[in-house]
Amino acid sequence: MKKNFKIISLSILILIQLIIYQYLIRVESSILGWEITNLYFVIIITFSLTLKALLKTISKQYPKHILGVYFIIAFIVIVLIYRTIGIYVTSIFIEGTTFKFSVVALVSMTLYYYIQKAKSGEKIYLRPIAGLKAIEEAVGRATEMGKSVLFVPGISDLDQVETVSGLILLGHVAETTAKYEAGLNVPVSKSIVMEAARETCRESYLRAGRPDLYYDDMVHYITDDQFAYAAGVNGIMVREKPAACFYLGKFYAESLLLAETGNSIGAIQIAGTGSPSQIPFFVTACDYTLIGEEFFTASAYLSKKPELLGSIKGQDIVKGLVMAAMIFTLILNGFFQAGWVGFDIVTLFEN
Amino acid sequence: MSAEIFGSWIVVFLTLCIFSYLFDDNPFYKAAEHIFIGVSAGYWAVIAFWQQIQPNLFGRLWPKLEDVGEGSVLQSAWYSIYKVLNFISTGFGILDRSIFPEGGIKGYDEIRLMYLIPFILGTFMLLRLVPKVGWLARWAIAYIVGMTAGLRFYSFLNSDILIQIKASTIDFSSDWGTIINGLIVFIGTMTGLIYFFFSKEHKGSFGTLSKIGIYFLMIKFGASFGFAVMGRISLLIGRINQLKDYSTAEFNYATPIISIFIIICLAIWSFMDGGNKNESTA
Amino acid sequence: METLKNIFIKLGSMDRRIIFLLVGLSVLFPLLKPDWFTLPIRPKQHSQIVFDEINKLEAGSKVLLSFEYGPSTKPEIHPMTIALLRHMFVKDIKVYAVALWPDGNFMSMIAFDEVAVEYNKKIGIDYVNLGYKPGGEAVIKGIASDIRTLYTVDLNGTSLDEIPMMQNMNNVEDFDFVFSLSAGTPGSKEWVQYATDPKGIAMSTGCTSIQVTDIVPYVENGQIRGILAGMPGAAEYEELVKTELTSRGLVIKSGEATSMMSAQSMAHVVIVLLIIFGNISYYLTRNNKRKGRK
Amino acid sequence: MFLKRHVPLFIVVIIGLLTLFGNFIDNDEVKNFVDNDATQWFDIIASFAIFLGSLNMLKLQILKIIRKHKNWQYSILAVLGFAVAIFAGFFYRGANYIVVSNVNEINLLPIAELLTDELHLENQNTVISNISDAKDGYEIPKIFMTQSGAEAFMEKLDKFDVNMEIKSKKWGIHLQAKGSLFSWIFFNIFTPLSSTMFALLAFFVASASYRAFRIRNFEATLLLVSGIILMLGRVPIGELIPWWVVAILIVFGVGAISAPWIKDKKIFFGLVVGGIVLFLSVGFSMGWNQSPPQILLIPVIQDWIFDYPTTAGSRALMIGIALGIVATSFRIIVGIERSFLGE
Repeated sequence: MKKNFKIISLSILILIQLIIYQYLIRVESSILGWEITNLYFVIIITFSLTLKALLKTISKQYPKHILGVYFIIAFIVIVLIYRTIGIYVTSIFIEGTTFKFSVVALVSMTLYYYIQKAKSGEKIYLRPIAGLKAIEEAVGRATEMGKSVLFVPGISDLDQVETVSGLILLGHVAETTAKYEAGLNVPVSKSIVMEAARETCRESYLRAGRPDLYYDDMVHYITDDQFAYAAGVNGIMVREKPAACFYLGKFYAESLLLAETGNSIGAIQIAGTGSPSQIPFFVTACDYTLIGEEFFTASAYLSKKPELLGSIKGQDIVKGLVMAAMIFTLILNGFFQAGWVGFDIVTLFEN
Repeated sequence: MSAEIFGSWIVVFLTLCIFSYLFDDNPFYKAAEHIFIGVSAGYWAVIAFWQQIQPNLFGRLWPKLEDVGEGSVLQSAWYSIYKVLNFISTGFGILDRSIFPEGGIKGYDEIRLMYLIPFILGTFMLLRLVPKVGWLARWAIAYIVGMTAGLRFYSFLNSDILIQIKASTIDFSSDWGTIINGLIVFIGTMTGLIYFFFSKEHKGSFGTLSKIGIYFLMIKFGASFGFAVMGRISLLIGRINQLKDYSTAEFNYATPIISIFIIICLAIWSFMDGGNKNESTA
Repeated sequence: METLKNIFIKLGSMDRRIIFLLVGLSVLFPLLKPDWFTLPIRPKQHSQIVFDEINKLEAGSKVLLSFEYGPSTKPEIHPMTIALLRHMFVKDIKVYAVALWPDGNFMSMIAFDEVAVEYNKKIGIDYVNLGYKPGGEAVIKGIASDIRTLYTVDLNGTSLDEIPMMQNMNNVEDFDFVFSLSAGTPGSKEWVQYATDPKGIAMSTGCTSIQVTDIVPYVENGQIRGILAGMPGAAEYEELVKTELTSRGLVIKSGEATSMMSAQSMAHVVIVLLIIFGNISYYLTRNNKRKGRK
Repeated sequence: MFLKRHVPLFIVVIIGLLTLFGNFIDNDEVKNFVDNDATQWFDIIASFAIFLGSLNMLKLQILKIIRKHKNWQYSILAVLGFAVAIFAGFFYRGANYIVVSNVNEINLLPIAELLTDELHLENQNTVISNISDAKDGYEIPKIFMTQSGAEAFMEKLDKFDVNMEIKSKKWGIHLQAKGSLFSWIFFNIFTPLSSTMFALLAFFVASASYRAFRIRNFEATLLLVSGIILMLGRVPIGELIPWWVVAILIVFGVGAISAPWIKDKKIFFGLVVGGIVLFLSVGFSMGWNQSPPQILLIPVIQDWIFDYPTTAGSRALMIGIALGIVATSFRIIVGIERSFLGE
């Protein structure tokens, strides 16, 4: 941790200078007879010196990340200029959303930046996710027992991102079932999901070199209603007894109906969803569960494509930014409550 | 009032068919399941048409305008298409007018030609039935997924990240209890987020932080599970309450009679085919 | 001691159906014999906040009631609707009902038929039912921006201009309070995201208990004022409304949720006991295995 | 090739950027599209697509009947159910009602009496006031499913020589009219089935918690402890659990956590028993029986768990999921993720 001590102390130094600068503007007109205006030069000089020292230490200790740091600082400078001088561009923007726009821009640029870095060949380490290794094993088990694989893409339509992620994962599962020549059964609850799932499966069977195994009714519609769909899928499970069940998509209350029935027929169950209220049921009733964000990154994990792996790295960096923002907001809000800082950061988040 | 009793008997019968699934998969459950699939598919198809396509699409393309008057040539040409559609929909004039009422559909007050686009994209979806032209449905899927990505990007970024950052601030002026609890929530959120780091090995101090994070997540899962138990039980209570109401003389003792009938049949069936327990279907 | 141990071990791997039977009986008995199992109901903080918010509204204030639940979640949410309507009608609050779910319509009709007659409230003057509009978030956004583009007629076809209480009601800002009775999406979360937060309108919600843990962050930071959590929430609100009404000398039929709470408690106790037995037997089998290995 | 592959991708990128930046661009056209029309278009396309799904389901069920696969008899029920729902929706409204007009003063009261007891309405004077101020005919608030049902009711009113006329609700409104065939199907077939399937969850929640809440490792124990405390705390029974039971459980909990560090069994048991005795003696001496401290009451612990650690867990989960959605949406808009287009 000693390495980072220098960086942390320098950034705290910068923070303190910012607060002093803020304090000077608001409170004092002159100190010890010095006019405030020439105090600005002193602060700007010390500020830029500490900033340069900070950048030098970071580039020495984390050479790989220096590009990222320059890029984020450049972004902050642009936003500062943009807010202070108020370039003409503001007129087409709705008043008051400039902060939200800059957050969207920052997140997009960070993601794009790390995707480009991954494309240009940088190796990216990804921690293992238990559920994903089990997919191959589950399909293998289904082939041995001569049973089919059941894939449930959730009950929402394509207007939910979880359903899109579920379909992308269906592509990978279909590729494995094609390779192992296992039967694949995809009951769906929405017609548009049926069409998109057929596109994905046809593509995967083609890519696995077994287009002969693909038939359209592998993906079949049951009904639009939540519980009639659950009853139908329960019926399929109890009568056809698939060896492996995948629940990947957006689920509501019927998640436990499916998971408990799957458990009663002794199938391996791998679940993944972005609906926070259903994760507890999957955690208790299924063998492997992709919790929240793991579900969304699973498709990138399996694809092994550099740009997708890069976007996971970008996602982590944005998470780091969010954590830093939380700490920063907490401290600055604390200062604001104590009256040391004039600007209440919380108003920034009002929509 | 026999319709009332007939209705209550159907309700009790279907409820007990679904409950029979708890015992095992049996003909009663299979029957109830298939009825449910058929009726609900039809129900949602009807709701989709009468509450989406007719009022929102046709209603916007051919609204019932007050000052119909002579209107522009274009407008009368447009409404002649409406008459043709009505002619087709009433089976060349045999059935009574239902989908396209006289002079346009009440609801909106001006024609919105922009709604031709979803009309076309919708027909592209239906073209999926024609194999040669089936790929056109991709344009409709492309519109939907594009819209989803755009809408959800901003709404989740705004409501589930920015507003949560704002919410994590602590009111330091309040009493010590709230401050400590606020810090617990803050630490829990930070460690929870650390658990979701993918591109960093969970080793050393980073590993212990992520372990604390998963503990907070597990407490949350336990809590929402405990909560769910309560919600589910109240739904079961609602069902059994209704069965109790229907067991009175007023409904000719519907619940007792039907439940005895089902239990007897289940006993016979499980006794008869006790042998081939694991019949696998073709 | 040995026999006791393997009784417990056998308890650890009971067949599912025995558990189903136990849960079924634990719910059936309290319902058949309610007077054996009466238990005190202590209103909790979240329900109290909701009660105070509604109690604060004076006569004639306008409340938008949004029905987002169906028959399958009726046992949890409907008692809340009944208690809420009684509370508002006693205080002569004007109730505007909308439904975001298709079967929300039927729920609102049943609720109004039952309660409006009790306090002989007239449709169009004391309450209006605008009915179901498909589109989920689009409907909420429509109500937030301009209600008249969305609703031209109410549920049974009378146009809005003829309804006295709809005069100069143009968007969500004309309402004093929004109450979302929600069992899923679209529900309270969408009301916060698209209507009450951006426009700054006071709002609270009654929802199924499974949803409570997702809505709590909004309640914590004040975007939603209090929450009625599942059937206990309904029972607590019924209790609060009963004390309020009896203090005003009005008689009130006992609420549905209160009577079902005893069945709820019994079922919970049975499930907790099952979990404890499961763990004892798990602990014993693990020891045996460990002893076996040693 | 261009039409099949590049145009769909082009649509995704354009619509994605439009709906994303629609929240910032300040002109009404775009703002109106993003707020109302975008999701409305989706609903319309989805409603078109439903027919595709129903056709596919019907095809499979009918194939099953023709080829006599196993359980083919039940497919007949599915096809019949679908046909009945479509018939009630498109071909037969079954929502007739009677309109009574120009009722003179004399028989206003007897008609109102007849209506109140026939349709067991609550009170009579609302009926009277509705009839009197109904300008163009008073609609009797009862929907008759069949024409004959309406005529039978009219005979009862014949003796008052008021002219009556049978009308039926407009198409589309007949879905919501509480007496039509469609609403009969909704209340007597659709609702019991869907709420009973939902109620099955109560049994499955019990069996899942029985099987999964086992103290396999520390995380599973946390899941178990917070689950049980939540279950007991939210229900009146939770209040009846005395404070000393909670005290003993807390000592057990502390003992379980510290077990790995204390090797010797005897000291460990000594400590646990000593802890309990100490806790109870302090309790009784401080008179905790009358007013137990808040910390030792299950509902209070449950409130604390529910308000703070759960909120922290939910917030971390929410931010994680939101980030996942943002990254996935970004990959879709930039065009990296396109397997759903089957390229």
